[in-house]
Amino acid sequence: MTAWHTPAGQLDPAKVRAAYPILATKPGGRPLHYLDSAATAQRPKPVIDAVSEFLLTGNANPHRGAYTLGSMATDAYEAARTRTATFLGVPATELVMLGSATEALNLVARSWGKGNLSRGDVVLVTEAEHHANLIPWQQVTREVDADLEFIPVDDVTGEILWDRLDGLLKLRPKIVAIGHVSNVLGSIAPLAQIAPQIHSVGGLLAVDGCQAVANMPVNILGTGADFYAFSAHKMGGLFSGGGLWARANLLEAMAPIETGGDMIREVRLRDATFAEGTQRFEAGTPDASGTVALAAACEFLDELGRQQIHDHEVRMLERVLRELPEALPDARILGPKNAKDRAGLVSFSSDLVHAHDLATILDRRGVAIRAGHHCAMPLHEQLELSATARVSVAPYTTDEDLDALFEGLRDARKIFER
Amino acid sequence: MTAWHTPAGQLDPAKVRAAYPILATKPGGRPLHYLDSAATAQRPKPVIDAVSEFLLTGNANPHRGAYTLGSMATDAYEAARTRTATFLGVPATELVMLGSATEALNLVARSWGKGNLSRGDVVLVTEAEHHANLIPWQQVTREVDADLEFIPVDDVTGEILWDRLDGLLKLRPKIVAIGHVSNVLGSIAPLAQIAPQIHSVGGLLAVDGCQAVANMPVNILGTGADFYAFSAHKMGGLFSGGGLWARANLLEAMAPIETGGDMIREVRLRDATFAEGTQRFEAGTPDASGTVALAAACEFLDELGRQQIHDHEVRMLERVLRELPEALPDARILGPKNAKDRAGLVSFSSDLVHAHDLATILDRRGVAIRAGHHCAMPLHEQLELSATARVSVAPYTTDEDLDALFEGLRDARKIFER
Amino acid sequence: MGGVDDLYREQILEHHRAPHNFGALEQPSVSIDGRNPSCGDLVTMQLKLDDAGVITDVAFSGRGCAISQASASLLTDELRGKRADEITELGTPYVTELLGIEVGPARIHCALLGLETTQKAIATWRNKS
Amino acid sequence: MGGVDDLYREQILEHHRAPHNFGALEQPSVSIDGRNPSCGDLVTMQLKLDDAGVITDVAFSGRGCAISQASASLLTDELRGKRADEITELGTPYVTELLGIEVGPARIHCALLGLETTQKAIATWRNKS
Ligand SMILES: Cc1ncc(COP(=O)(O)O)c(C=O)c1O
Ligand SMILES: Cc1ncc(COP(=O)(O)O)c(C=O)c1O
Repeated sequence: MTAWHTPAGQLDPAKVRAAYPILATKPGGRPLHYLDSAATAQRPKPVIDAVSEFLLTGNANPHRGAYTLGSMATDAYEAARTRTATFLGVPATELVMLGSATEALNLVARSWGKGNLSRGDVVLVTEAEHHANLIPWQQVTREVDADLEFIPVDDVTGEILWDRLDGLLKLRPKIVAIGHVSNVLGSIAPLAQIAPQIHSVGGLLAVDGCQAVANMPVNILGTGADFYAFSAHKMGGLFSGGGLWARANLLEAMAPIETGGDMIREVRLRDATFAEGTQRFEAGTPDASGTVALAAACEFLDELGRQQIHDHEVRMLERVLRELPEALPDARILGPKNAKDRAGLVSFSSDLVHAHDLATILDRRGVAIRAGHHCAMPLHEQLELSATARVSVAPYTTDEDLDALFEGLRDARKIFER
Repeated sequence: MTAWHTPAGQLDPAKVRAAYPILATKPGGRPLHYLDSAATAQRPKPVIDAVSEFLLTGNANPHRGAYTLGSMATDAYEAARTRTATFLGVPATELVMLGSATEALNLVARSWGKGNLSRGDVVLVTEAEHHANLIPWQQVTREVDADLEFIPVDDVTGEILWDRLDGLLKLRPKIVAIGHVSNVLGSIAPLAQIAPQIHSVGGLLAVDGCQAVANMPVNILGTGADFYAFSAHKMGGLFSGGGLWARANLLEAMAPIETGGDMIREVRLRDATFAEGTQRFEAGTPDASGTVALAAACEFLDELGRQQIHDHEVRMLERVLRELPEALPDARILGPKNAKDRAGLVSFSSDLVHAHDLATILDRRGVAIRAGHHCAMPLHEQLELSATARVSVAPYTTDEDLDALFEGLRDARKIFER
Repeated sequence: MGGVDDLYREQILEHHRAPHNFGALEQPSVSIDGRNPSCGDLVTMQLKLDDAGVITDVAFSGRGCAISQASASLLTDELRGKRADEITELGTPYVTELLGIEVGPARIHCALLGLETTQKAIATWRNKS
Repeated sequence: MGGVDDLYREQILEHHRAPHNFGALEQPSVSIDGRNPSCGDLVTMQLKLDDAGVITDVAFSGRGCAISQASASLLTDELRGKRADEITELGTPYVTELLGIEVGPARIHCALLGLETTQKAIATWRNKS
């Protein structure tokens, strides 16, 4: 592990950066301080190479060809699924490979939801959910006339009020759908604590793991979740890729949503029977190169060490939380006060400088942050904010990146206090 | 154009092969004679390079970042969409970028279909459709109690009996969904002729263009289609990618199927409004690298010249049709007799050698063909065949590939006549 | 840092801090909300037009980034006396001129919000009359 | 070409051309269809079992590639006198031994079809009795 670590075993971001050639480029002539990894992570060289390698030497349609190259592609695809499953701590037979977390979350709502919800049933989500874990539930509850209820957030910090869960569980929700790590608050949901509570009233727990899997050790089976969704591009894989883990007995009882090739058993002119297991949900040609890229991303994250990544990111976030109020005194920081209760990101707003102006001003120092509602408009509405600025970190984030961030914040303050 | 062409202006496959490094590899120690491009095309170097280049120098989440790298990614993504639209002859504002043709065809059936079909309405497809253009229609017609009817095929050759269309149009189908080129028969649907017929009874024409767009000149607006679906990986792009073109007025009236980020206008806790235009159907983070790859594939196909590609492939198919009966006398060839009526492929069966045995025997000479039902089980059932062997060609197919094919066929005959 | 100083130069910041024509009209011919949902920027544009389609009065309110609010403010200074059909033809070049600087693709939708909302208001007014 | 000649060697082709135990039993204890939907291979397996769970008679029919049909034929020669629970434990190694050659991943599902159908037949018979 020492290639990426200090002698003391900590992640050394300066070493890690060598694996990310894009960080040495100068977009617009300025050094790149990429602090938007929560939107999409940068891809390390081994991932880019794995894609090229597959396309240059192993490309064929998996599951189909009765020839050597086809078997190679099948093997590569299935090995990549297995590698990803190992990374996530689940059996490969329960891991549905899809195009994105959005697809995965839609599958839960539209397949499990439509099959299991009816009039008056309750679905519980938090007020902080990403649109991808909210709108599908709005749609399905409306269709079947079920009720959508919310775990509220604190009006000021946005923190999810988990202590309200107990009361809400009296509604006996059939499913509780929540983010593992909030993509605005950075807070980590206390899955180990709430999963048994939810199960004790007969509910299921569906977890949107997009912001968790690359930023901290996650063993899905250990979380108590019944469904768990993730996106490859947040982990260093390609944009396309992601998946859904679900317990085998849940998958078995779910109907496919998308139909076509590769997910069938027998097709006649007027009807069709579907394949078993994960295959039933994977219509069309499998994305072999994307899955190979995802496996390479998992491999690389394991090489860095997920605990080490988390520790490094917490150190970076600690500094952000400490120095942000100095650089921009009116900053309203959302989410937990303590960096240890976070994974990967900090969002804030300022009355002095609007988030978009901030992002533009930071860009002039090459600092890339995200400004907006981060696909969580309802949360922003609850907080009476139209936009926030989000700083997100990664294994490759250095103190120099944060230096540039704070200099940029001081620029902004100077401009707007003028 | 001469880099890839003979002095007379024909495609020179020997030159073209230089752009496909995989063709020089030796899977299992044997030279590769890849005759399964209809399952997935090989990726030319410019496509592989475009992916690496984007990831190494331009990777960010499009549509989101208020920073330089984010704008670069947005520009690259939108330019790639426009390039693809130009290739297909449609306005970029009407081109929905999706993960695959399967997704595109499901979108037509599930969004347009559910919104427009009701009890007793008729949907017309051919008996030769790929499962991806059949099962979604089975599902939606069952759900709304509409009727699914079929344009029949000839029992012996499998050829689609287009002269039956006239009679079937008396049923006033609301939509006719057909493949532009059959992935089993290789036949080209007479779109220019049938589109006006279908429109004259008030029906729409949905076309599955998977097997057409890479093998012949296709100008979608000129075909008379109302919907047109395609897959990137059949064109030399990545596995993930593809899309749906639809007339703006149809798109406008369609509800999104997948919901989440990037496709919304405003989201509140209990309801949401959706974006306009193509964006409404593109939930989640856009696949920038995949779309950039697709655009590079379009660029490369245009460089080769689509008419030249088609002419070259017809020459290859002519030879297959001519020599196949000599090599395997009992071969039953499906589809048109004349190579000029085909694009890209020939399928056949033999009582002497089962398709799978043939594929295995051919593999020993490095010849990669596909054996099976090619995701068209109903067609095979109509023909009383359980499997066929399919040979498909591409710009990089050479006479040496076909020499190896025929030698392999003679091997098989020798083994089974023993 | 020249680019930013230009975009956030004194004139623009002035319009942001103390926007012109900010507030509401007594009896607007038309009043329309314009939003950039992706940013949360909001501009409400109110116009008074005479029968000849000439803008006789204007007010706006809103919240959001400096670029969106300053652009709307700068625009309102220009609208009185202009004919509706002059406005509908305007686009990015006009706003660039107003601001005195190229805004760039990442923020152009902020800069255009005021103009686009005005154009929406005119379309609505036309449909009504 | 050695590999193919091995896979398609005389013994296997013999079983393909003239399969053993091909046809139907008069009164099978159980009769089950097995399919490889992706290939279209079909094997119908019929077993007679006594009360002790010993296979006393067997027949199969089907169509498909040489590997699937020859493997099923070779298997039927081995089944009589075997106990049901012996069969349920068998897998790829057994079929490899029967065929005398490694089949490889692309075709192994063809080679296994006869065995898997037999196992399905036994499971069905158990559920019935
Ligand atoms: C005619 C046809 N339609 C649809 C498809 C489905 O395409 P994909 O698997 O890329 O979604 C294919 C290829 O598999 C095809 O050949
Ligand atoms: C918490 C969360 N959920 C879901 C998503 C959706 O992921 P994708 O756009 O990759 O489908 C994202 C990222 O955009 C996210 O951060």
